[in-house]
Amino acid sequence: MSKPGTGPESGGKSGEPFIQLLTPAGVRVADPHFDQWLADIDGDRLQGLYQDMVTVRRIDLEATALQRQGELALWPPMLGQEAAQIGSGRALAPEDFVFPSYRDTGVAWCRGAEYADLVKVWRGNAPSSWDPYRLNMAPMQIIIGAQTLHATGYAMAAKFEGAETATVTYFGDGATSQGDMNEAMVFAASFQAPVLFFCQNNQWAISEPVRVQAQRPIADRPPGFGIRSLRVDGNDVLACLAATRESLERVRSGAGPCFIEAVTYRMGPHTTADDPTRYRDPNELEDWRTRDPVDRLGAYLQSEGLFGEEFRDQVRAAADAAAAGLREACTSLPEPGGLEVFDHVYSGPHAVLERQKDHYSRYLAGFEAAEGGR
Amino acid sequence: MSKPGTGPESGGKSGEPFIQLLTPAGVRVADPHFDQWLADIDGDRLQGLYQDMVTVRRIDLEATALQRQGELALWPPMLGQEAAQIGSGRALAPEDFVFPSYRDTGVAWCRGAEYADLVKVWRGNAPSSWDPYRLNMAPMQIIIGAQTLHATGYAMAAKFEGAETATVTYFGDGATSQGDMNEAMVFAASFQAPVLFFCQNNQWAISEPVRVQAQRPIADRPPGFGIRSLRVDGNDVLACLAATRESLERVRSGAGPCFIEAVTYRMGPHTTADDPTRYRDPNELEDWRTRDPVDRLGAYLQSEGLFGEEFRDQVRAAADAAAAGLREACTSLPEPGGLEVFDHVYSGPHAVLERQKDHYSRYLAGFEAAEGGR
Amino acid sequence: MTTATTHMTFGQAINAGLRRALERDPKVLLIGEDIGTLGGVFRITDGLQKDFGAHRVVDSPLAESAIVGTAVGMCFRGFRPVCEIQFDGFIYPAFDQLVSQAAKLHFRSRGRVRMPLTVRVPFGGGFGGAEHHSESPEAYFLHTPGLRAVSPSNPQDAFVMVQQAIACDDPVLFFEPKRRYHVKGEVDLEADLAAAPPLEQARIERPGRDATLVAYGPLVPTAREAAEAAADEGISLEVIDLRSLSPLDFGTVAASVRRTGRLVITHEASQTGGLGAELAAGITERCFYYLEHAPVRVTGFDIPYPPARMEQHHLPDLDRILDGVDRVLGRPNSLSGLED
Amino acid sequence: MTTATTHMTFGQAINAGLRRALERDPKVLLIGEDIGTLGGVFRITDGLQKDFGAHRVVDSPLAESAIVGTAVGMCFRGFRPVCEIQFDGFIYPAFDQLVSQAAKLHFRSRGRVRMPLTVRVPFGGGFGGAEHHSESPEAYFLHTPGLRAVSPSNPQDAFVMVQQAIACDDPVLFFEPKRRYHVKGEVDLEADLAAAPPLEQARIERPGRDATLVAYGPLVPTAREAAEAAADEGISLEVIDLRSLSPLDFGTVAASVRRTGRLVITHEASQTGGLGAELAAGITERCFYYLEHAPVRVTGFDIPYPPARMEQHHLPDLDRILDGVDRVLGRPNSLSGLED
Ligand SMILES: Cc1ncc(C[n+]2csc(CCOP(=O)(O)OP(=O)(O)O)c2C)c(N)n1
Ligand SMILES: Cc1ncc(C[n+]2csc(CCOP(=O)(O)OP(=O)(O)O)c2C)c(N)n1
Ligand SMILES: [Mg+2]
Ligand SMILES: [Mg+2]
Repeated sequence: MSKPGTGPESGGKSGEPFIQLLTPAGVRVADPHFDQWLADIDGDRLQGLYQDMVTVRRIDLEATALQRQGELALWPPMLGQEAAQIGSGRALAPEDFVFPSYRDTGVAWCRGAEYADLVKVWRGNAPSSWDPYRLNMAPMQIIIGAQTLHATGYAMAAKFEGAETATVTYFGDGATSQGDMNEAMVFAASFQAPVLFFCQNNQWAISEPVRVQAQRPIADRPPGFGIRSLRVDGNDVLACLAATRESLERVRSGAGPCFIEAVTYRMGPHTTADDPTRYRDPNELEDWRTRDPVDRLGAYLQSEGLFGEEFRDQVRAAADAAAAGLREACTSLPEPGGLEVFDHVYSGPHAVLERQKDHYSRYLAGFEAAEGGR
Repeated sequence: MSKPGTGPESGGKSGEPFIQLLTPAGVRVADPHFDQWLADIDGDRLQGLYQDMVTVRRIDLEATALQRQGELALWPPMLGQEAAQIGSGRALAPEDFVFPSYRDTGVAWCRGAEYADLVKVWRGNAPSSWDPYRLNMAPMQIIIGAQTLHATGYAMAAKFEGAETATVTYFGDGATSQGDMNEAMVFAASFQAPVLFFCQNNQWAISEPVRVQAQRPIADRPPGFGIRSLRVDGNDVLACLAATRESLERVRSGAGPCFIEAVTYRMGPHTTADDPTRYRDPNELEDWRTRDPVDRLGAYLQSEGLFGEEFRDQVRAAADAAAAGLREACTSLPEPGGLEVFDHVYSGPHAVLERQKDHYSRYLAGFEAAEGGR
Repeated sequence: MTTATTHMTFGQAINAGLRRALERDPKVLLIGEDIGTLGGVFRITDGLQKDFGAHRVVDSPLAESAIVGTAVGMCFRGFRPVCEIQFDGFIYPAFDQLVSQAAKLHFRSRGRVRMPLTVRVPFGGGFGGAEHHSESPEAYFLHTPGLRAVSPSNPQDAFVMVQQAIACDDPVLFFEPKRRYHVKGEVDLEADLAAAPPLEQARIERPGRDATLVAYGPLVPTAREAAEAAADEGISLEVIDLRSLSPLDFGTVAASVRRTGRLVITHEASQTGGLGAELAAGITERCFYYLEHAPVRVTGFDIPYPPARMEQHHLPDLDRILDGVDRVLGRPNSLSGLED
Repeated sequence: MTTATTHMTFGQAINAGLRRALERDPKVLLIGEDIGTLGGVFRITDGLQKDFGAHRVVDSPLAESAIVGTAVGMCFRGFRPVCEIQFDGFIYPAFDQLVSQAAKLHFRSRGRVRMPLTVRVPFGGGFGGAEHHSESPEAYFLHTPGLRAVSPSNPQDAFVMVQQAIACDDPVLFFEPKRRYHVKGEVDLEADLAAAPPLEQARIERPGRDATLVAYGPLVPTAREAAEAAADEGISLEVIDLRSLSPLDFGTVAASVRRTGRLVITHEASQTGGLGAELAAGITERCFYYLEHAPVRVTGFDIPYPPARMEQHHLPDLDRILDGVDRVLGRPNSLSGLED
């Protein structure tokens, strides 16, 4: 274990230790325990992780641009959290089930989300995107912390069925203050539920630094509930991958719930509606830029001779294609129809709602007739 | 520190250490840190603690009898928790403010509650009892865990005012599972609120043993939130007194919130409506009887030559007087009037409610006229 | 066709219904505080953990948001969880999970994720309970799209409806009139669920001509008694047991009101914004030209549920219901001549 | 008497009102997520932490139950806390503290403990928000005895009413129509609170003869526009701004309906069990013999708040309100001839 470079971002006292396998400069640090979880990560896979990270960063930037251009109503950038999301996301098995938060674009990418899936909600076309049963991933959650209970319940059910699947839930540092998140730990511990709590401590909950939420590192909290906890460098994709794999293995083997605090940084605004210059020191951002998760892996690839021009061209092309795909998918989303609001409120007939729908469709018809008549 | 005698009651693995100053046999154990907090506890004071404990036990039994006789609708016995409540309650200063739970009869006694105050609610005469500003004690709370937030907010306010007062909240082992209780720890830590969380781990939440709520000792949880925590033998009145005094001193001095887990045992049913034989092993109760908090102090008094006949007579007389006082206060409570239901819903006029009150009073008048006419 | 019925209490009927559901579908799971070893503080789940195991009848930690929230997660995996909220007044910590999650996930997922969640809530007062133990929170859920809510008023309905609620693919709040748990009745344990009246259908408890008296849950027996007392005075009341609180069965009530021209609604919950408001407004919309008098509400007052020795001054009873009937019939009563 | 008014936005008016309250009483304290350094996601508390300090304008951890629950505790110590709930849809985690604690403590303590708590809730839709960001939860609180609820519809009211809410010794839900935050108006910053209309009083926004149109918060401007449009067709609508949602000012509305004989109510919240139900039922009780038509409700549908590109199909707008007016006047419209 090594120490993070700097101060108040740690969610407690500065310099709290965490798991780091790749230094900010891209130097590989050996770790007797976690290295075994990277045994299969050869050059190709390393390059794959890099391409993933660049691609999701590009998707994120493109979505931000789409918002600026009025194509999206809002976008929550994940800029800076690529290692946490790709590292953990690539550790998951397809049959694992994920309960994410709104900022987990990178995780959705790993789960195979289509371009339209990434923007549909933010364009305001639909209340959620992907098919949860195709991706094995629940709709993203906006109510802070609520999904941690869903994950725990899903894991309890899986355990009661005797399945060897893991459930993973993603949430932020701010979410750790919510009652639901703490109740989720109580239930997970009590039922030894096969769930992994993955906290992206990106140092901020909108304008509030993590010290408002936590006086100790977040990873210190789960052990008091009887939950095994790791603190990892969330800008180190290898540490995130190894720690998640290791934790998932424990979870699947029936050793009970696990918790990971990935120490990372939200390099962008909270959402495109936010203006971080109102509340945070620009030096802090500069400082974190020196620990950029993408550059870091790039430097390591370089040092390993895996960063040739051909590879870089391929990465660039993949990112360009993703950006173009995202834009195309976004702007060609069909407008929802007026009566769609009545769909799926219930799984079956509901007399009161049907009457409202009937009345509204008559109203719309009458209205259109009147408009047409003008 | 010494070890508790036995197993699964500890809220985690058996034999977790706790602070004990008086063994179950009544032998005084020296403690380099906590003894200083008992420097003023001379023979008189020891006898006073004993008399308190016997008196509240007697009150508790009398209330149970009153319930059996139909004078009370319900009663939640505190039998077995006398040391936790008297030890901590006698450590409080009058200006400290207490946010209790429903089972804290002993604490209310220490705060100066009158007999009627102890039973009014359970007779169904009033929604709460004492004047919170006379006792510096909030109405007892029934919603599990809710009062821990009130205490934290009160403490925050006191701190913002610059007052050197401590706020204490009482709750059970079951309450530690509630979101509110965990949020209270988050807020208390974040604002370094001068609040003491006093958990009476009486091993049971109605029919559920503490292991349903917690996989680790409850006292292990607060440190992860950045809260200083002690685990004490809750059947040892001296340990409870010393630990509470010590914690309150820290709290008042601005050192931040503290937490105490008092390991005790609910020797009776959850309430008079409960039948513990349905869910708990009678041997467990027998085992805990050997650690009875009252007998323990009695044995110590005996060994110190403080348990003479005169003293015992005095204690008996005090307990008899309390029982008689309680019964008298209970049975002479005036019946509430019919229109009282409309009082105090709001602090000022409320047109809709006044209309309802007006209608109902006309109804009552008409009804009485009709009844009278028969 | 002869059906042998069994004499049992309301509480036993729910127990029997839960047992059937557990037997029929391995995905049915019960979760709540004290429901396992103890069988619940009302013994409604008595014996079920013994027979189905601790993984089907689950004693949960003391946290209502988590009880509902984990059940929502179980629904994702195809389970049909049945949560018990120990008393009405303890449902509020779970409000967010009910209103923002259970109620919305089917809509949010465009029908891909089903929420066949049942939340059993012993509700209502009249038994001398302590604070938070006698509340009637149903209107909160009536106002929440995506939820359904029902309340049985007799053992037979309790037995059938709890199974229907569990079989329903939407989240259902199942309000159990706790002060009627000990009422006995005949229950047809072989009842064919498919042939039973649908969950969302009200029932005419007693036909009548002069006014329609609508009740649900704990006040249905009281309404029936009121109708008997009124009959002695020559007034013929049609008593309707709503059964479904959300959606309301306006069809059944409106048809009755079109016949009687008068509507009295009674519930224990406080009046303002209660179920009675919706029923009155909805029936006035549908039956305005049939109404001879404004619908009358006989309900709890707009006060926190009062202490036990005051509750008789809050709860509608036979006399207050009859007073409401007088009012709707324009018979002189305590409020006669009042302008508002 | 000349009063100089200041031109400012709705949001600025609330800010000015909060500032006054903070200046006037050292026991006033603001608490919520992001309200300090950032000044709130809507900048309603902009500059207040800078001027009053971090102990008067408190950035809280991310937990709504705790925001309200600690505020309840502060009330015990004589504080007058003002909580900000960041968006309407985030109030549900605080439901228990609001409904079981804030609402009941004055009653529970027999008047000994005051709960001068204000809970500011930016509410309503119409601005393209994401899920949970456009809700109208007011009916839940209307149904909760012990709480008050208000909603201003213009900057002047916003300025005065937020101060009145803070000065009120009961818990007040203060619903801010967030899509009107940028609307400008004249505000009399010297307004005498004692001389201002009481918090619980509705206001006749525009007098009229043919029908009474009741709105509150975000739909008041829409109702006014509807009245203007109707006037073009020769229909005279009396527009009432409720201002107080709990208690409802039945006196003002009933007096109007006795004149017009017709009532239309509009709100964004879903219909079933909404505020409109209570208003319709209560007015029907009080004005039955004056009513020419059943009260008409023009409201959001009984659906979860839909995504941004569908919201225009959920929210009442000018045309839907006018359609409701046609209905109440018996003019032929889309629903003419329908039996129910
Ligand atoms: C229950 C609830 N309260 C408030 C909000 C508003 N809100 C949205 S994101 C956010 C901050 C979340 O911070 P964190 O958990 O650290 O996640 P991050 O945004 O940093 O990824 C807040 C307060 C919400 N969505 N839900
Ligand atoms: C929110 C809430 N849920 C459930 C209950 C019902 N209930 C009353 S006491 C109790 C057990 C409490 O256990 P614990 O916190 O250990 O306190 P103890 O009764 O042992 O003193 C339960 C579940 C309640 N009062 N409040
Ligand atoms: Mg964050
Ligand atoms: Mg306990």
